[in-house]
Amino acid sequence: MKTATKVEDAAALIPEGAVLHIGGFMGVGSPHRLIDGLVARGVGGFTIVANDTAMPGTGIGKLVTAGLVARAIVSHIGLNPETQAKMIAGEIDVELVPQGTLVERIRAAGVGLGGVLTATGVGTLVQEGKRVIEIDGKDYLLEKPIKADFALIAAKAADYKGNLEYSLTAHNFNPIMALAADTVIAEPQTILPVGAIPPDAVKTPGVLVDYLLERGH
Amino acid sequence: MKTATKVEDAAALIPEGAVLHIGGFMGVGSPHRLIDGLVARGVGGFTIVANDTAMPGTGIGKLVTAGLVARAIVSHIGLNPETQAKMIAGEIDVELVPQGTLVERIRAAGVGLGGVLTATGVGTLVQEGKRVIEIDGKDYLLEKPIKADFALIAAKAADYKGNLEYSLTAHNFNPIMALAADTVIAEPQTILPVGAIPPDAVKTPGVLVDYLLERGH
Amino acid sequence: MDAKEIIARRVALEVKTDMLVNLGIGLPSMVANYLPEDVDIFFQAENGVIGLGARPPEGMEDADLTDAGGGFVTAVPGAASIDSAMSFGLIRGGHLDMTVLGGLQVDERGYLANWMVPGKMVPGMGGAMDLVAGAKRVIVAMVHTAKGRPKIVPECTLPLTARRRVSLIVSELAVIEPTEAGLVLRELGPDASVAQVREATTADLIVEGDVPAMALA
Amino acid sequence: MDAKEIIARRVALEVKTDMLVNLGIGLPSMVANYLPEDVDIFFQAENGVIGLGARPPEGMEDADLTDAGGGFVTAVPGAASIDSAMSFGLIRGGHLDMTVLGGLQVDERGYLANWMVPGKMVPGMGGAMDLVAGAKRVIVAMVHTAKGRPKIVPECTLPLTARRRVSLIVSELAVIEPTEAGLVLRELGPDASVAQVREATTADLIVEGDVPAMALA
Repeated sequence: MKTATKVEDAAALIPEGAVLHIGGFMGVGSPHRLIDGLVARGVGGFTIVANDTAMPGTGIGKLVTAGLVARAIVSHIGLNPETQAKMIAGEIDVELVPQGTLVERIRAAGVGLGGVLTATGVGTLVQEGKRVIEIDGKDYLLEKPIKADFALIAAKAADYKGNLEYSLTAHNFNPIMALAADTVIAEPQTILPVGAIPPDAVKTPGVLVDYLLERGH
Repeated sequence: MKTATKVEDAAALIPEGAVLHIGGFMGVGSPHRLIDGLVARGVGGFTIVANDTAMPGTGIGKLVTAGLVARAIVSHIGLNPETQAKMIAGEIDVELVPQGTLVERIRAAGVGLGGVLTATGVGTLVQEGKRVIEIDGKDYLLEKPIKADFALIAAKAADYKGNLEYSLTAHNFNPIMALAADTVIAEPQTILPVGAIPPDAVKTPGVLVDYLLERGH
Repeated sequence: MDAKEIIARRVALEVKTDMLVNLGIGLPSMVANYLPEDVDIFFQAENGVIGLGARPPEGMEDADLTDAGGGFVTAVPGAASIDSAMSFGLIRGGHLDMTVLGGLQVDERGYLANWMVPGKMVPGMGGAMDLVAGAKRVIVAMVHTAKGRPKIVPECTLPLTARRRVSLIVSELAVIEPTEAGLVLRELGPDASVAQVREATTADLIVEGDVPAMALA
Repeated sequence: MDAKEIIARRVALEVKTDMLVNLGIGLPSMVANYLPEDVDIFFQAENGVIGLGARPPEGMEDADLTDAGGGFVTAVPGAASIDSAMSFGLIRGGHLDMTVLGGLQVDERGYLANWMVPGKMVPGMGGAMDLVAGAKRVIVAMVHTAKGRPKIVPECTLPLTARRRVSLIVSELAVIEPTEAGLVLRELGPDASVAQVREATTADLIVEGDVPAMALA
């Protein structure tokens, strides 16, 4: 059985310089209350692993604006001119990763694989500095797993055991990130009694979740 | 929209010598009507990719008894003495694969990865003949994808679009195999109108399913 | 009819019943407006839905249901929610029948550059590299020249999106098919002539006999 | 108390609240019968459930809910159904806190052989190789000798299950911890003496001071 954690207590768990998996796609399915908690706390120097940095004023964009991001491993920053400006100014180190490769690298860390062998990026700038493995006459990039210190994920609902379900396009990176961090903090929209999420509906088993954020108000 | 396929018509799609992914774990979550249809038809020489060959008289065990299996890529044959006897007699060629490696090799074929890098099997008989890739000082086996001509999968329910949901431990290999065959034949316990399986409950999108078996009687 | 409408109407004819189709943001997304009535397909949005629908009615927007551009959408009956690993598994695994993408350059090898202008625009590749590497058919939908500068060139000078020959280039002036032998001019846009297309194209074009006018949906 | 009950009662003390635990079939599965009342854990069955429960009431068995041995089980409140990729992702990814497995041999390196006797028993490794390679703690629960023949040996003569040092060996005679320095005798079984353990063990044993008697749940 989990106990509900206050936003400020959850934020306080995360030390300066931590590597963070953060769920969401352009802010959809991001843990918004946790992000606000991190901004309020003001400790930063984070490495952010996420699909994108959203827009200024939205989701991960707030962490960028607050200057809490030292490094970003993302597939897209096109809708956040602040990220682009900080990248050019050398304030944020940005590693761009193809979206499918990014999620698979996170999964590899979560499920104990040594890396990902993908044809995506072969013959492009993405190949630079990477090992190319030929398998049955075709080239694949060896892409390494990405593990985080913390995964900050958003869910539609949790039960008291931490089992999670997700909604529509708010799934995105969340169920995969829940596998791939030392500590997983889940921010559900609602928290239900045990049994209210039937076994077949659970997408993230509660055993993966370390902290459950209290319900929003 | 799919049309419902009769068991004998589905079985007739599958030619001699085909490579078949077949869902199920000791017969639980196997496509039993399809298997009966294959036994009734009597065409064989199949390569079976599955967790196990169940027991004589159950699930995939029926295909073994009927002499339709030329090759089996499985993690376990311990509960089927017929498979063991046929293996020793040279009638079935058996490749034993660790269960986690097997499912991941099927997934790799389904999601377009060049192979699987796993520490499972390193330093054991499973390593024989395989490439070992060192990544950050640790050894991993390079295990190759396994694609099939047909995937024969069982599901709890389908809708008219072929969207599938699964039940409890009858999930097992089914959702993964649905990704990794040229032709996917799904055997649902029940078929529901479109919309009766909400988007968040779908585990295999209907776009992956080529044939939907008619409801059982 | 402006250039973009011509392109969207021509690409719409490439979409056939039962396909799974991904439309890029911008011009490619206009294709959905011109599909023939009897075409029954699913659109995939790579952020996690199969069965993307139109804009929702005013006041019925759901914050958890957007397209890959972050805009509110609906889901059609029979839609499925998927996470990013499944979404890109479908793309990389060859389950996506067609993707329609914009282009900055395409060259005589049929290689596409559409994600980066060095020293200028670095939005990140998002899902583009996976889409071009993995989709069964890649349709490049783009206006023929950029401010008079040809975009169909002997060899891309911009960074490649993938080392893969795209399936078709559709502009307002021409339909061009990249082949083993080179770029074949298949159709002419409304009122366009072969001379006009050659004039706007620095790549070598193969012209076989009379080139028909493009049909438009 | 027979040997198996001693072993199961001793192993039960290794299980702590909040663990995710996988019990092998046979002797290891008996551990569930002796857990202290206040221990709140989930059992995983690798065929696809977290939250495995006891046998169901007569007449309430569900064909879609079995354990990895194929026997009918229940699911506890808060259980989650998972497919085989997730199940072995949890195992290989280090999310499984403990696995309890039977053994044929364990050697001075702490390496386990438990899946094959060449020329004799070839049931297949099932999930054993993934479990031993991936679980955080691997407990070998086995009777000390096989028909008088020592099973704790200088070096395994049977094929290894993994090249990984197991965490603990529990027999009816002793608790032995494999360490960097070798096999350390930690506890003695009811009425067993150091001399008796040495007699039944061909491997070198490290004995440090007085060896306490094992506690039993």
